[in-house]
Amino acid sequence: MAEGKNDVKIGVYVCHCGSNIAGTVDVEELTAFAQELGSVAVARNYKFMCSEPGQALIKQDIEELGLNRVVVAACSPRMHEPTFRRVCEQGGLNPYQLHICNIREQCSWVHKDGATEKAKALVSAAVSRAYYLEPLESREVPVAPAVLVVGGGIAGIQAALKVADAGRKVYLVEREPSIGGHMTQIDKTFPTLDCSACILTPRMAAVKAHPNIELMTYSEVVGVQGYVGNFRATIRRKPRYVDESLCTGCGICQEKCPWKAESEFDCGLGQRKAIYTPFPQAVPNVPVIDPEHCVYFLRDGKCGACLKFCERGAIDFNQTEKMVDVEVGAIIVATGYDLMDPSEIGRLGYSRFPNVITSLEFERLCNATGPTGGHIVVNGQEPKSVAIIHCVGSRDRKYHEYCSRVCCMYALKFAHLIKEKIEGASVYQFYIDMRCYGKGFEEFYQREAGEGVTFIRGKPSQVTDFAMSEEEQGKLVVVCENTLVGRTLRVPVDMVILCPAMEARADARDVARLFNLTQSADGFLQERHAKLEPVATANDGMFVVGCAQGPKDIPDTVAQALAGAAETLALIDRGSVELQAATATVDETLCQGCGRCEEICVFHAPTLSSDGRLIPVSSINEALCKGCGVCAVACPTGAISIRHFTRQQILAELEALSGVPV
Amino acid sequence: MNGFEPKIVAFTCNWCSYAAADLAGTSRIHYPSNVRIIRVMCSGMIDPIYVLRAFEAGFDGVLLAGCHIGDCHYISGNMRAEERTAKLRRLLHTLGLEDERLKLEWISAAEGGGFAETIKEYVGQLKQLGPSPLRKEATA
Amino acid sequence: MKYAYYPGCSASGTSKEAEESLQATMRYLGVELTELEDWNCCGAAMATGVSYLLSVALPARNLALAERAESDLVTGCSRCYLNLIRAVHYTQHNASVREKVNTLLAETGVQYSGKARLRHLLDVIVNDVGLDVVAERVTRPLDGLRIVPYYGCCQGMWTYAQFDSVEDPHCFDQLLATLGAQVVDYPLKTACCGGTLSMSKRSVGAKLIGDLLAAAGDADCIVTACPLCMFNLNSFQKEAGGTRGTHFNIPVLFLTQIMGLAFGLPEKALGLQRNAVPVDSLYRKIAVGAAVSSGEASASGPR
Amino acid sequence: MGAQPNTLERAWTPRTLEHTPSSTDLVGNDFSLCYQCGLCTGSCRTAYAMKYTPRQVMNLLQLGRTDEAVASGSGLLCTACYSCTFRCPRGVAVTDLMAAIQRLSLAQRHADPHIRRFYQAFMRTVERHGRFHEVEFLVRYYAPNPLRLREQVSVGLTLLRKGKITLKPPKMQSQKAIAAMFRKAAQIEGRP
Repeated sequence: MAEGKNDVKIGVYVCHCGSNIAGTVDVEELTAFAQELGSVAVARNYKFMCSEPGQALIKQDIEELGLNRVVVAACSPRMHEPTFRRVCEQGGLNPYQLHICNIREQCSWVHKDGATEKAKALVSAAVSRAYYLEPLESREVPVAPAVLVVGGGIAGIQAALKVADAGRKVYLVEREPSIGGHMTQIDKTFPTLDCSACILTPRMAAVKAHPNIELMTYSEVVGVQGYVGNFRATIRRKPRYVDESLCTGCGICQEKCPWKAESEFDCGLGQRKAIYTPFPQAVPNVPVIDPEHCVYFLRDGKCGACLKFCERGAIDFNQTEKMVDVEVGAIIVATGYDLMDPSEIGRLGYSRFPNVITSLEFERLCNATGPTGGHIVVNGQEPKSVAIIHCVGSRDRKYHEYCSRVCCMYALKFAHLIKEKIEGASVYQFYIDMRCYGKGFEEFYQREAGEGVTFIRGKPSQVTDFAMSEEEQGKLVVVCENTLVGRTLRVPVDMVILCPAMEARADARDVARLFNLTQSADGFLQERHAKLEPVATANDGMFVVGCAQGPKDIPDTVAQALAGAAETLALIDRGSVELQAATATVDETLCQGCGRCEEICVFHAPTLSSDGRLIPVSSINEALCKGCGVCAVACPTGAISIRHFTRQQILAELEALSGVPV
Repeated sequence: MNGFEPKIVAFTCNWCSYAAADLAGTSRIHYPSNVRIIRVMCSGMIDPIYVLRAFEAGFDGVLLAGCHIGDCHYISGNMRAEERTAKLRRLLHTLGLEDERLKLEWISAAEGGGFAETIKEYVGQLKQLGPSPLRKEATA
Repeated sequence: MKYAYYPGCSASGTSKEAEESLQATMRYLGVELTELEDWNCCGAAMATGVSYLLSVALPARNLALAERAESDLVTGCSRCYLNLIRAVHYTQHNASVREKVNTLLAETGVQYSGKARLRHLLDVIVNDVGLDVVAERVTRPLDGLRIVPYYGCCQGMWTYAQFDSVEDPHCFDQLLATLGAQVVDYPLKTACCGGTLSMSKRSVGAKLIGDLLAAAGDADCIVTACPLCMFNLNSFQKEAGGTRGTHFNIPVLFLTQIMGLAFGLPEKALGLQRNAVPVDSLYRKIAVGAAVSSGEASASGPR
Repeated sequence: MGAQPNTLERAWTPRTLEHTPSSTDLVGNDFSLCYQCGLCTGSCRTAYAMKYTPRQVMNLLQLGRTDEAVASGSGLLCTACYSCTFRCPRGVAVTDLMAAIQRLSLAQRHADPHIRRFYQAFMRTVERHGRFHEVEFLVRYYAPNPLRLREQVSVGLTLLRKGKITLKPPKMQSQKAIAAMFRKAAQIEGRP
């Protein structure tokens, strides 16, 4: 430190916080105690330190007494540290020469006896730490004025459009051949029953048309470097074998292609060609060739029908995958969800009986663009009775503890659609609790009850084709306790619809690793704060929206998407970001260049560089450093220390704490 | 033990455990005043030196608290802390200190009650254990 | 392959045939079973009705014995298996139970630390011996026999053994298919036979058994993986028929009995003469089947 | 935290559930987590014969009305097949709780004397020999009214004819030790 011992002038400010602190801690005694501590120039107490007059008091002392350290003994630093840092700054003192001593949350509120003694200990510790505080400069770096949106479902689409409308460049990356996501597979949307495609496809078109959006479908982000404001993402563009710039989407190639495969879009209920667009309104309306099924690839050179018939010559079998790098200031992760595979739950007979289907499969059956043209048929006939089983894998410790939040509502929607399409069909809802919490949801529930849907409260134990009576012959029987009566029921039906849990993407872990995000216990990507930071993540500049963060319906997804857009805009429109000041520093004279820091840092902040030196030394990229201190502890020579949390500072605090008896 | 009051220092990470201690406060959940909290940014920041020095300085117990595994604000700092604590324990053992004297707990920001419980429990444990051998030396 | 073997009470009594056939077939397959020395009753379904601790400690003692003998413990009785695996699981996951149980075991001079691994006979046959080997040893394929594989409810705890799907197990079906039998898809394959209700609460027990037998339809026989189930399904066909105004007369065999038949072991060695419901009908069928198929059976033999 | 005792603690008071594991002795969760979905009942083959289905029993426990559950005798029909426990979405140890109810019913006079004697006869036999012994069991079971032995005659005779049951009891070395184990358990669980 430049200044000698006596140059350190510490001011201690004890807050009464009304009676919150003063009620338990003897503030006068505490102040007197502080006054006697070394290097303390002044110690005062006041009713509310955070109030205007309280702040003025501190400013005044800094100016008049030339304080160069300030200790505020009050509430938690998580509460008012920013406030008092500002105060110091206004008083002409470096904001980092402030130390907050938490004598409310961690003292006066949790102790009766010994509160004052503890407060003393905490204050003396704060003072000795403050002694070693050093001024820090927080630096600013410019922000790349573009946003990367990962995932082209409804969340990604909405976020991209909003950012683009604000005049910012957007890169929208989608893994599949077309954007649209799960929502494109859905028939109607609850509770308004408007057609999913009708509300979605215009948005998809808008994305394609938007001058500020660069759309990359059939592509995946494979690498991310950099830090908030300055990310560089590497995107792998899989070969389409069709030239996007030439193709007009006339569809002749699909028409002529003789080779078929199961349609992923129709959940395997229908077929598609080897060259295909997943669905008619696909965006971009450019097909892809699936080498798994294209005979040109399988038996080299045979066929090539598409090649022959494409007038534009857009077919290009020699395409190879391309890597593209983009520079963005912020990233929105909207990678969506997977539907749980209910065959895991053997007793429900999913993969065993063809007329036991999942909710998504039913959406396709119901959908006019679906494999049956919107006619609900299984085993070649219209079911006259349908059982809908809720909470399949949701609210179940053996699979997923959480509630998937949408099933109750779409189950009601299904009931409506079935009754609408099949004259006199009976529908049974097997539920545990009906959760219709959203706007217009409860009304929809009532309406369905009115339509003569049967509600059976109970979790079915089995779906079997084992008939125990005449009426059960040739039917599926759902076995379940009617818990409201307390008797076991056997309900024979023609079709069973399972409502499987929405679960985190199978590759959620890889995505988390790729973008340096955390996952919550349920596997979904984790937001920074459940309430106040719903779309921000632990990684500055990265945001997670939609079902990637947890199960939710379309309205909630869109709301999050727009929140994500707002967050990214707020970030890049600022033009620059302030970097965390309490970062790691390397004492080059001590560094032995072992590289331990480089290995251990998950943010890749430290790097070994030996320009001209015999042994390389570590240097910290402060833009990347989060100041977690993992490297400092790992450093075998103690060359690395964390600003504002130096060993000296913490040990000083520790020593002082031990000084005052319990 | 005739009225022995153990001295405990707790190193808590800023994001979870320190917040938990604050929550205990805002929810007015009382716990023994034997504990002194030092705030660090991450449990991965806690240098073994601190722990050793704490015992040297006569603390009877040291509590290291961080976010639950998977919740670390810095992705994996708490895992580092876990590894180090294991190593540290062996060292303390050779110094003749009981394992219980060094405690590692994951306490999330939501677990105010949990924090208080941990402290109560720990104080009880240490009372059973009696003063740290090193403390006797320190005071002697 | 060497294992400590736990016969259990019903296998050594009411279901002797299970025990006899088990010994014979295992010998034939080269599986070495040494009877667990000084084993005791696992408490069946009764212990829980009297004492929670005994319901864990009784089976635990046998595990402790196996632990002392330093070998894996195999049992052919699903009910015993359930109690044993339950003891493994409970002592593993609950310190207070482990402690109490060990204080009880101390009375008998043993302790259980959870080392001994527990195996179900079916597990051993399917995974250790292997179906390929079983196939090789078949000399009298059960061609044309329509067999119901009855796993029994004690599957429920197999989840801790982790060797087959609990909700919809298949290893037994595969085994029977390997023997050349035509396996009937049995909807109640894991439904409970009622255990001792057949004795303690006849009205209920008989109904459960009745449902099981009825579900077997016109199959040639039922094969169980548990001597207790076997005893129930065999011994109460009259009462069971009574509950639904029909008469049942379907042979019920233990899995090693049917295996023994396919291996061409002598009927006596398999205790087939002891089965409550005579099994002669099966002999005829197999004899016929064998005559027809023996030719290609050897030709298409794995060797 | 733990301000007033939760339903569990109330239900486990010695008066209501003696000779039963304390909540901490159960592997799996206690009934307070049950959300009454009925999967246990749906999976239960004997529920049809019970006054209260397994789910209802869980509910009675939650309400602290254990005695009512005990009196219903539902526990006596549990075959301990563990399907409910295995499937329970909340991880409740349903089977063990049914067993607890069963123990209480059996400990009471008004329990179905037939079933009651059945359990006691079985366990007594095991206590004496360390293993099960059919003949001694049947004797103990039917001692009070030998006429009912008729029920088992057909079965018994087949067993004898087929040489499956013998009159001489099984022999094992540690019989005494097993008996001691029984006594210890009774002592720990505070049973007469």
